[in-house]
Amino acid sequence: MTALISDITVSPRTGKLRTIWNCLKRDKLALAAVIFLLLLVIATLAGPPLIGDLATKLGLRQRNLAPFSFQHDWIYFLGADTLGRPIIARLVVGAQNTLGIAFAAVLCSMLTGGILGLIAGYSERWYSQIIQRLADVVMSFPSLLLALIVLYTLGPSITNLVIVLAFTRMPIYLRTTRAEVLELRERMFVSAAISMGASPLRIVVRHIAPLVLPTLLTIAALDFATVILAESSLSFLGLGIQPPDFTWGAMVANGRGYLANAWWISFWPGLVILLTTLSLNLLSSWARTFADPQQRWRLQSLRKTPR
Amino acid sequence: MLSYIGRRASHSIISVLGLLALVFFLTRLTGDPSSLFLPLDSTLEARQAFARLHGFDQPIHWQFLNYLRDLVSLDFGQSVRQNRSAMEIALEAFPQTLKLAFVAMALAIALAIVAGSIAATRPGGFFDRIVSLVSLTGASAPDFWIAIVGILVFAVSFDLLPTSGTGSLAHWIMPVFVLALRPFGLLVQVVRGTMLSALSAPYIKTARAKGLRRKEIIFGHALRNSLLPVITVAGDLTAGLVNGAVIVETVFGWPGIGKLMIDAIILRDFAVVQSTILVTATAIFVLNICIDLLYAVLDPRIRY
Amino acid sequence: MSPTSKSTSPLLTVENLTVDFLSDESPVRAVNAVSFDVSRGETLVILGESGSGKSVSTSAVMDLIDQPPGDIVSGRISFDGAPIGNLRGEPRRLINGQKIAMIFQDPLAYLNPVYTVGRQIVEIFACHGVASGKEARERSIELLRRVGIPEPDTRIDQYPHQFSGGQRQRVMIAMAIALKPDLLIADEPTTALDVSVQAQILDLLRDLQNETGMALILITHDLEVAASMADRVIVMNRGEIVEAGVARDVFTSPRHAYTKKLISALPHGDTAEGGNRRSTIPSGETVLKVENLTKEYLFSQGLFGKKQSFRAVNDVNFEIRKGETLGIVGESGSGKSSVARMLLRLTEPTAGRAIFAGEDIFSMNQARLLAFRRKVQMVFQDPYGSMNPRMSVHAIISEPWAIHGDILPQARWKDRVVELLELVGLNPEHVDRYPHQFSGGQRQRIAIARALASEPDLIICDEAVSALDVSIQAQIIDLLADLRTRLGLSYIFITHDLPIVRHFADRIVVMKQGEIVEDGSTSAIFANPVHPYTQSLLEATPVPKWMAVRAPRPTGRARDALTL
Amino acid sequence: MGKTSRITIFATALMASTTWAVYAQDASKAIKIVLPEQPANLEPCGTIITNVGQILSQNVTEALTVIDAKTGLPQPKLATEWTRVDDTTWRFKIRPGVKFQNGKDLTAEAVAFSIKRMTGGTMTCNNMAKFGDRKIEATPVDALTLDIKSDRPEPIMPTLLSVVMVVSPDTPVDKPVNDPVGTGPFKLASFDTQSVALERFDGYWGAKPVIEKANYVWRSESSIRAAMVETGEADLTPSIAIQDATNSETDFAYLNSETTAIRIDMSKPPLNDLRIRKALNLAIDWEGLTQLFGDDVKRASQMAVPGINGHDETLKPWESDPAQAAALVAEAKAAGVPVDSEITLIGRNGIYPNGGEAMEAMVAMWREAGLNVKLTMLDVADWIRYLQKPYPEERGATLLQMQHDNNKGDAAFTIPIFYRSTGQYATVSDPALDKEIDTALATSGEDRAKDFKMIFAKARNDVVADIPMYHMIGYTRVGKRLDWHPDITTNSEIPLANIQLKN
Repeated sequence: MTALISDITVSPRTGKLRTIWNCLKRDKLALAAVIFLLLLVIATLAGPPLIGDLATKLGLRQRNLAPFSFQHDWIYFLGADTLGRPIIARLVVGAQNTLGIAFAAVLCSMLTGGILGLIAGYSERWYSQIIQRLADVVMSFPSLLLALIVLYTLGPSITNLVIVLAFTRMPIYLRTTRAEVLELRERMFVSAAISMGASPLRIVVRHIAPLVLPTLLTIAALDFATVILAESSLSFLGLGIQPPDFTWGAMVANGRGYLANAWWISFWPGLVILLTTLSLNLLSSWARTFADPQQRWRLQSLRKTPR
Repeated sequence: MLSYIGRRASHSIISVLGLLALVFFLTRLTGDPSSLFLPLDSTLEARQAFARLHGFDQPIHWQFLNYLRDLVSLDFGQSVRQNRSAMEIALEAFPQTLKLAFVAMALAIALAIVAGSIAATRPGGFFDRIVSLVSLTGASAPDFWIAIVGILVFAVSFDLLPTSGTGSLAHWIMPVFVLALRPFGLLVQVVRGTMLSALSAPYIKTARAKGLRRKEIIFGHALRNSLLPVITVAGDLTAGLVNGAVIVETVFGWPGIGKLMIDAIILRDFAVVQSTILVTATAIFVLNICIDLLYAVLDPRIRY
Repeated sequence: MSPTSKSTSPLLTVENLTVDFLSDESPVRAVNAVSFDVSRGETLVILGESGSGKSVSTSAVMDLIDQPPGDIVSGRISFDGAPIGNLRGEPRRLINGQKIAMIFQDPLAYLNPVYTVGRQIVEIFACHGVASGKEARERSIELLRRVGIPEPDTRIDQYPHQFSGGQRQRVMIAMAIALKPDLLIADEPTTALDVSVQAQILDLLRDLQNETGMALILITHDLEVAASMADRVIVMNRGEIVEAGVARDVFTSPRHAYTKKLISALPHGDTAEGGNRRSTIPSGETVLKVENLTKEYLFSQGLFGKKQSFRAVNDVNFEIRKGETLGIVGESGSGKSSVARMLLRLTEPTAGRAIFAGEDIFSMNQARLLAFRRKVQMVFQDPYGSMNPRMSVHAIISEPWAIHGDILPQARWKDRVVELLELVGLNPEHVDRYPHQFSGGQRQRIAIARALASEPDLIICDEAVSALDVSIQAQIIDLLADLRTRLGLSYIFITHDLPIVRHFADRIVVMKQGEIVEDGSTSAIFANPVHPYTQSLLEATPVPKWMAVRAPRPTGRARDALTL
Repeated sequence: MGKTSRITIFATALMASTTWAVYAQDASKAIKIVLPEQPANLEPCGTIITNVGQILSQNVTEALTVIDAKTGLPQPKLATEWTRVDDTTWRFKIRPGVKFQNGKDLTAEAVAFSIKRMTGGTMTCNNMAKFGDRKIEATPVDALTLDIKSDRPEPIMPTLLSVVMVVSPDTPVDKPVNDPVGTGPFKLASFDTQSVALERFDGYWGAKPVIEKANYVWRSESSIRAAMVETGEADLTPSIAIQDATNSETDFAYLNSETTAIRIDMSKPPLNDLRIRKALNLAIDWEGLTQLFGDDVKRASQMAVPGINGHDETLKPWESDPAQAAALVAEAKAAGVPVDSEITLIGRNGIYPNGGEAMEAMVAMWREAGLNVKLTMLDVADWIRYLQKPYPEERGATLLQMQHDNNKGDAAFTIPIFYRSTGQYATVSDPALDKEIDTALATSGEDRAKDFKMIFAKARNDVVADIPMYHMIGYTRVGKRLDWHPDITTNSEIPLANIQLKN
């Protein structure tokens, strides 16, 4: 049926952004997710200068201050943590690390996994085999062990945490890319390019990679959520980010001991993690629908012909 | 088919051996275990004696050769901390994790298939929205957080379930639930997505033209065809679960291999680390081969 | 079921059907105020090119349009006098499968890949409560036998992918006639099939109709198929019926301009030697000489099975001269595309030589190969598939220059792309568009422009017009012929459709099962085909029904013996 | 069986098991104890490891002596009396009529075997650490008399022997065991990956304990341990975090013999300057920091807890005086000390509850005082490299978070390690101090305590090699049906015989 429509509508580009916006408006959940993520990005970028050193300033006399109290400054509205630091300030500053780590890790794993996948998929040489075995090894290599090894040998730092997270997520991209390449390389336009004399490098870079990218980006959105959660699990086991640096995950992990009597310490960071990952999941689910020509109409305002 | 399994198995063996070698060398980069096994105030001589006793004083390549030699005779080494064969310890813990992972995955897959299929029949409908939101919310919260809150609510406040441990059926409920939450959330999305595309596949049109009942179309034709991607994702998640039950095992005091591994890692009980990785990696490779075979069962077009 | 009892009143009536497809902008009208009817024992052909809305109207009859995005704006559909347009659920099941059945263009996609064909046939008996278990299976085997599947009792347990294209369509037909429906709707049932197979399927449909007296609605874009089957014809264009009437009248004296255009585009429309597009330049020196070209595939059966070999191309020889067009004709599996792929070194040959400009293509090193690939270009069957969907027209056409740095300095690319677009008859303003924004014919023009960009001596066209509508086919062939004259090109034109090359190729090579069975000048082959296979190819061209009624086709049974 | 009925049965079974699980703990004489960590093994030679000692010590295995929690002095256990024969020899009288759990009699021979097993070097024995580099040798005199010789004068031999668990002579000499056989009131019933079970030993020489069975399980989360005792799933947990100790009826604080401190690496500038070291102590807002550990903790002025022979009660902890700290820093800076160079505070993950937060807080306070301190939190194995000699070459100026446990009654288990130049953790290298320490160690009686006090005072006032923080408090949660209170030994042992049941 859609084949029919696509043949009929040879529409010029009527503002791609506009189409996206129109489709977004139709899915209220996805719209809410986008708004939340935008606010988050703004807060992450603009917040820290406003907050200054409030996030690290001790207030030992207001330890575990309960939330929703109007007697203190607004910054204490969500309460204070175990060292009396305002949770709002910690959330905003922690967002930088949390999102930064997740972004860097996802980017690194996507790039390395993608490149290795392109090689493993397109080449039939011996190193293709090596890459695949490597992916197997990485897949079954416990991320916790890796975290510990890196923590020990390279020392605790955000960069090293990114390495750990990127490394463990890498095989997903590698395998997906390889599978896509195996399919794409049989496509006619690749044959066409070969017949024109294009080099393997050109084919991979110009013809195959741009088509793999959308798939990888969809995975990346989901992975972003996974990485945030994985990072918090590492913190729970004491293998994640180390003080004085902190992330939302570390905040949840550190506050877990207080769940019974000062729930807010781990509740608020847990909530923002939940909302962030939820937003990303909703958005990527929306994007899948949007990208699928068979399903995209679900996101469009369908105006019927009046009868 | 047989040759395919053989090829896969040989690939897996290569990978496992590579993994073991990698783990062997990398773990030994993480410091001398003797200071961890002995009390903090023990003397340097005592620590050297300990290292000598367990061969940690030898050059690392010698240690590795010894390890390989022992491996050939199926000796996986002794746990320095537990005074027992490391493999024995790993094999004792593994079934506990396997049971838990199996039940959690079975539950997650079954529920996801039901919920995802129903959601896909009315996309954008009320049920679809609720299922998406609930499943994704469950998959979006840190698991240890859910586990601890669960204990505080269901075990302490309401006194409905035991806090932790093993034993009765009731002990299973919370660990299984927590472990199943994330796979369920992700699988619902996968099932829903593949069902949606399966429902717009040409053969569904044929089925409708044949006058099949709606139920037969959805569960007989569409679902069967959307199982393949679901299996792929479920397989990956299961592999992750075998490795990643650490949190649940730690919180609920479940004596599984995840907890064993993390303890061994933190305390540098190298033989146990090696054995647990050997066991879990083998399990993952067997799982992958099983999944490939399952593909062939589910899709007659796939032949190896 | 007597075919005559109700013959006076139509079995199915569609009145004033209008269907929209909703999208973000205003709704797209797929079918506009369409009315038609069909009676028992009658064959109605709905003729139209892609996008004409011909499938939509019948989908509406069977309630196969998803609403939304589909939207039935108006229309009354009645079957046997009762309205069925709004039937859903159980009442609908009394119609679908039982009273009306449907078969589709691409049986591989329309059969569920994970179930045996047996299961899918038995299902019909079971879900309509007609038969179950052993009985249903027996009846299914019987059906398969009826539609001409050999060894039906073993093949019933096989999966769709284990059947050939023609057999799959037979299975579809078996499913459709299982409950002896009153009306069978066949939506492009033969489009993806070879001509010989096409004829068999059409015969089968005709025979079945004669047996059961059912009404048949045949949807097709193929005028010959339409002519060979139709009692009555309706011609659709852009969602509307432009002409309707008794088949003979419509074909012999079309009234509407669109119908006239369609019929004139038919390559077999005139059998006279005039109006051909063959080369006018006398043949020059040899451009390419192919000697003993052979491709052998090895595969092993089972775990310990011996390696078996299969010759896809077996000892093929031909040559082509400057300014000449060589047609390579054969059905699927004849090895014709393998020849093309080998000539471009997309696959490596097992044996043989191909001399191009004094050098063997198969022993070129990377540098020589690069130079060679500049001089020989290929135009593929599916223009959409052969272009990277993420590249703009500019990027697509200028790619040869990016690969071969010495053709054209980058500063001149833009102008040259415009020139080439004009050369192939496209609007140069469209350089920044993407392939999906063009129609099939336009895309093939882009592909030709790309092929011309590297200023080749030889262009290999692999089924270059097969996927296009008839009227577009003619345009593209005209373009190719024109370019040959102007640029002195040589073509290898590979096709399964013998008539297409009639007016274009100078010489024709007919291939079957990897071997050349006949070659010669075009006029010689058409005038006096020697090999039986060539004869059967020519014969397989359907004969209009009104001509065949008096003389039943004698070849029907003989052709069934042909392996599918 | 229909689908529905099967589901019903399943549900019923589920509910039945639920109720069963919750009320499993009946009022019998079996108790369940939940520990923070799984004991890796049950080797009696490793009872100084908390989770091994808490199960085995005084329950399965006993030593010749036992330390009195209040006085820090050794009391008779398997030995009834002892005398110092000469400078290097002690003579012990073994309690008669004592049987091992396998029926064997306790003899001087058996005790000598246990000592030899520990000191022989054929297996790794954690408890040996308490002996440092001392060499001892046991010789039976008769069936119930034992001479123990040391390579140097050893005034506190009876104290030292409280860590030597006496095991059956059937125990392998060269291999650690997981099925210890001792003389204690309980014997090991089972040990698997989920629990350890002890049963009352009826042939015990002393008073019969009330408890008949004890089951040990382990959960790493404090809140879950607390929850288990609260819901009645367990009867006792020896350790919960301060924030979980919210119920004054069940939760008891006890001084747990641990002393927390920050060690200053005195060899690296600017930490080699006394003013800076004093400033480090003065800059801390002690009152605020105390909030992290609860009101029950005691500020420490020295590395040994009260009750330890040698602890100086009169020694004052450092006061909080940020102004003076800043002044000292300024003064040092004026004198050319590179006060701006970076100092690394090395913390250890999970060293004690709220340890990480405390480090973060202290760093913030030091920064206020104008010192450039950076926090690095390390995993145990990594941290140990900085704790123990030989220290890493490339370490720079470091402060080290640490915790010292002395529950053995004598400052000899503390002072030489920290303040003698050969000490395992020492950063001090002062020959004069070494000499004073050697003298103190060889002294006995009143003078011994006086000498130790002098050394502690010197360390606090003149050397300032560390920043003593707190004598720590542990919290236990004790189920309502038990009558038991923790004391300073709880960190190393939980004698089941001392537990009474209410009603």
